[in-house]
Amino acid sequence: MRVLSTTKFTMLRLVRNYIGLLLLLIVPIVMLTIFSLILSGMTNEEGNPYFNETALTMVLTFQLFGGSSVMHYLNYDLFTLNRERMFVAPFNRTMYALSIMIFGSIFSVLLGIVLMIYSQYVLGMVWNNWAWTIYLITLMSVLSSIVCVIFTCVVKKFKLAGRLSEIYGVGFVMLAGLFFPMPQNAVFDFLGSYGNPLTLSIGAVRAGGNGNWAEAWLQANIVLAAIVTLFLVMIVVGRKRLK
Amino acid sequence: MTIFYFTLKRSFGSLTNLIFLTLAPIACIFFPAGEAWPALPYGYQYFGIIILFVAIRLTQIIIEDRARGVIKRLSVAPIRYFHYLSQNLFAYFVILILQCAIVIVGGLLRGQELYQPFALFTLYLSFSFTALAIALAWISIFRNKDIAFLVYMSLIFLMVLMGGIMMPLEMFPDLMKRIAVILPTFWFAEGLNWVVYGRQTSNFMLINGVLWLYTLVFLVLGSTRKMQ
Amino acid sequence: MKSYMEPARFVNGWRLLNLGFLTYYWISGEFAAYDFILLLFLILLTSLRWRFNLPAWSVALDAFVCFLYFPYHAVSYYGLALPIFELAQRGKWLFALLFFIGLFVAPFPSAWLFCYFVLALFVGFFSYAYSLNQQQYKEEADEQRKARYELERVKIDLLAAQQSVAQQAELMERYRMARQLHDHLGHDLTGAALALQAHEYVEEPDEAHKLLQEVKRRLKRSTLNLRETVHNATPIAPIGVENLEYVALYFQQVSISFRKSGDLLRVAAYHWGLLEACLKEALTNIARHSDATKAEVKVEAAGSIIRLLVQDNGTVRQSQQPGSGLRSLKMRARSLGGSLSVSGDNGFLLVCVLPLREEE
Amino acid sequence: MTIASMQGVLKRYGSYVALDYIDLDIYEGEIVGLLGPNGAGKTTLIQTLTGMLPADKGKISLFGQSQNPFSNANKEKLGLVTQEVAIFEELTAKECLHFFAGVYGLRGEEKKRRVAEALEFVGLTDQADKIPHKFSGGMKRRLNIACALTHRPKFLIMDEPTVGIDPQSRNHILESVKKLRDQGTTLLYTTHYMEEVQEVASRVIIIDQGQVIKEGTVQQLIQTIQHEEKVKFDVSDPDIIPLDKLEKITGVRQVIASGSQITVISAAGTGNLDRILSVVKEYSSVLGIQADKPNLEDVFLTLTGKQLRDKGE
Repeated sequence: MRVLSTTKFTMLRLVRNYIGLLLLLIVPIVMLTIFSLILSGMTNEEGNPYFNETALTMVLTFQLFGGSSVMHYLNYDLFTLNRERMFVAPFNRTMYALSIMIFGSIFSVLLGIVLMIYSQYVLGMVWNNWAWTIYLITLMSVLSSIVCVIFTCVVKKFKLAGRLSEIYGVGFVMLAGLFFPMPQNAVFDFLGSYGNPLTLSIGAVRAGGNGNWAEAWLQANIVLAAIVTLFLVMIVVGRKRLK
Repeated sequence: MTIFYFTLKRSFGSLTNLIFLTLAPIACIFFPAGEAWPALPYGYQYFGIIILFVAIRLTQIIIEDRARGVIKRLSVAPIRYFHYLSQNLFAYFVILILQCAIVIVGGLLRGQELYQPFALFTLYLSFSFTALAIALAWISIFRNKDIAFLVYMSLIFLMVLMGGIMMPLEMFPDLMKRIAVILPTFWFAEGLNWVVYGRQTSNFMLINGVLWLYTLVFLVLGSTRKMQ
Repeated sequence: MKSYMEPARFVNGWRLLNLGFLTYYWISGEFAAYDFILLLFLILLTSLRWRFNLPAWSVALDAFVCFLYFPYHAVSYYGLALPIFELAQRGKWLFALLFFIGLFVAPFPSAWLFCYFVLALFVGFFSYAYSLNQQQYKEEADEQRKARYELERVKIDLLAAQQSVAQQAELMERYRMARQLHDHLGHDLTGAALALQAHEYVEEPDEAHKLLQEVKRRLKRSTLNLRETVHNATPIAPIGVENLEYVALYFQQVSISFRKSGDLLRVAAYHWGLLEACLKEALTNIARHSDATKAEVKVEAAGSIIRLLVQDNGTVRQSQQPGSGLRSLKMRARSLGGSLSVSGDNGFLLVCVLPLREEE
Repeated sequence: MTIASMQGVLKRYGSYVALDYIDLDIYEGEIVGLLGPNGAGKTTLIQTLTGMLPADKGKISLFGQSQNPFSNANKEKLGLVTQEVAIFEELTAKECLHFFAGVYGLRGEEKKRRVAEALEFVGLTDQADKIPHKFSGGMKRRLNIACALTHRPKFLIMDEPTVGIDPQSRNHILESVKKLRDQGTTLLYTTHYMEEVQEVASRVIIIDQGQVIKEGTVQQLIQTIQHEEKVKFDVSDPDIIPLDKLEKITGVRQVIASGSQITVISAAGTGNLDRILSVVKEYSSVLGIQADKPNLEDVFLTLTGKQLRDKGE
């Protein structure tokens, strides 16, 4: 497995990508801290701290952007600067692409877990169900990676692909109604609930916390289904592009 | 006026910029109104954020000039750095004025409740210049425009959040409320509040004055000539 | 001196700290939002000072703004520390004392305020003295450099003069030897040759024998003369390239490969003197600073130049500033119309090139 | 007349001395090649000479003025071709030129004429209305040069104008440099490429560690190190040439035969080559001759033991 020998370096690249770390780790940490300061002592109707909800949203929201580094590496290694070198190298490029994707996702999940740890042990909030939350984080991060890979493969201009991935992230946050309420009609309702991975995963964690496991699994599985579908799409477009 | 003219031309040069510069304010017009908060429609509450983004986007030209060596070239030309800077800033300001005008006029045409449109326009203008000055100071620290932009994005988010544009300040604990005052975004939010509830013109003048003070400070900080 | 030790940074750092403190004080106190404008003014003035060199009287603006805010909140009293610092930092600390009046006006216990003022005064005065000293040192260093360059120029002239003297001496010595050879050997040898020629024509054996005796005597004398002349002229110490080889051979610390090529006899003695000094300096340098195990020494005479190259296989990056030894060697090389260059980028490398005189 | 001169100029970055009491004169009408390895102080020298950086000590004069050498009047006579390709990628070639012409105070018809002239000069007239984004490296470099020509500078500084371009464009640029010289422009030319300097420069200044270590015409510099000539002959019958006879010719140091090629190393001097050639011709016909003469690169290497260019550059 020649691809395996590259994984160490993929990981190193991710860890040393300081700008990425700044945006996906430091910024959320600062924001969590600020939110915890702002919302300290406030509770919602059920008596849970308001901050819990926010922290959950934040952790999952940042997963939406987790695919960007995967995208950059893929573009750099397989489509632009390193393209020729990789092309003549005697190893399986599809597997390499996949390994970048997997490690990018794992890294993103790790960042998410760091955020959870930070909010629990420093900011003093309590995560009800770690395993279930991490599962959802993983789903979100994989989804984001897949979406980004699809963008990279489908759109010729990388800059445009980058913009699209930002729109994917910001768009779903907006559609979830986190900035301001969305207009009330069927399309926006759907995109603000079952058509939105962010709301779905938030809903799944929330339902899991309330003990409503049927609902929780339903919502999580919708995300999973989206992942499976998009994964197939990704393989089709990816093969086309890698040839 | 060569530099002014060409800065305008370059700002509208690329398609993405064109879309960004025209669509962003137009989109703002169509944002819905909030229920309890904010009193202004969301688009008008959040237009400050857009101004901040537009400002850093526009000032990219300066950082590009620096990276490409145009500044070096100009420093050998019979022209002072002050001219270069002022004409650039003037061009950006013209663009921002246009955007503000689009937002206000569009809102009036669409029948959005803007309370005191003229005051709102003034506030936007003042804040535009503050945003430009901040962006100018910001890019003077960086060499790479992408990094400058990305880091600034997170900074904007924090400023906006802590300054009370995204969440009402009343929710904040005392300490946060006091820290908020340091940020220019707080004064912008104050201004928005005044547009809705304010009566005393002197207060509004004061708010604008503070924004102009910020502008001066950041202009001074950002006006250093850097070659690389 | 490292750049973070520059007094300007120190001053700006203090200004920043000061503003930071005022902001902190403002946040922690119970002051109205609009009072923050005072701080903004102070920040503006300070940033102007950072960017431009404002005149000392501009502190009146700070003081005035603070004064306006006296009735409203305590930060304005602490704000006076800024003008105090600025004045002290410009050496006008007596004027700075004026602002201590604020202590008596303050409507609150002013012990901490006093402390703060004194601190500002002290730091300001300290940076004043610091920058003054630094200025002075810089001037002094510049003067010294200038003086050194002038000295070096004089040295070049002297060395050139010395070189011409050496050249003269060599010529004179050559002339002396020529004359000696001519005077003594020449006469005897000519005499002997003539006697031999005569010998061919002489019939009488006695006469012939006498002539041969004469030839023998003359040749003997000229041999003696020759031996003496040569003996006087031959130096006992190793000279020229041998000397260089000798130096390289007896160098203990690293193993040295010595190579020479070209017509080394054309190299004048004063060249050898410089080359030997260069080699010694280079080897000392290698021994002292390098982790090298091997060194290569090449002496090449080719066409119109002689070139000495010393290169070691060390890996330690050496500092760029040449020591005084190397500097004076550089001067000497330059005075001979050649050049000496040293680099520490990739092991130690010394190259000395000297022009050879055309054959007269 | 001196166009530009530096006297005892000292420039420090903190403790690091970048220019160490530099003395330098550039006279009207000459092309001065400025050489030096990376970090020798070339860029600092140009930046202080053009007033981008203030000098710590010393006197700089431009166009005979040392009181205020960087006045606008003087700057109008000065041109700089930057090391970076300092053009706008969003604007067309023509617009780029209009921008810089405007900065230099040209207006109206005259501006149009000068821009057209500059485009013509660098051979980009056909591409005038295209965006330089899609230009080749060489075309960008040429446009970069044109940007400094619209105001017809009397003194033009070219800082590595030919980095990373194709030979064709390079030749074009070198031709332009010669044309400029013929028009009476004084040039200061820095580059890593020796061949260029050898081709165009009338005088060469070599700097290292912030000091001028050698200056003179290309010929003078080469003569300081020229000591032997290496001549390679391609001959039809290498076997019958008596090598020992060649070796006996005065001045010949070494004769090497390999295949059909005979290499003769001899002392530099007139007539050597002639004598060798006549001997070779006696026995065989000569198919080709190749003589390696030392170049500036060798001068530099001999003086400092350093390569002028890092390997691979």
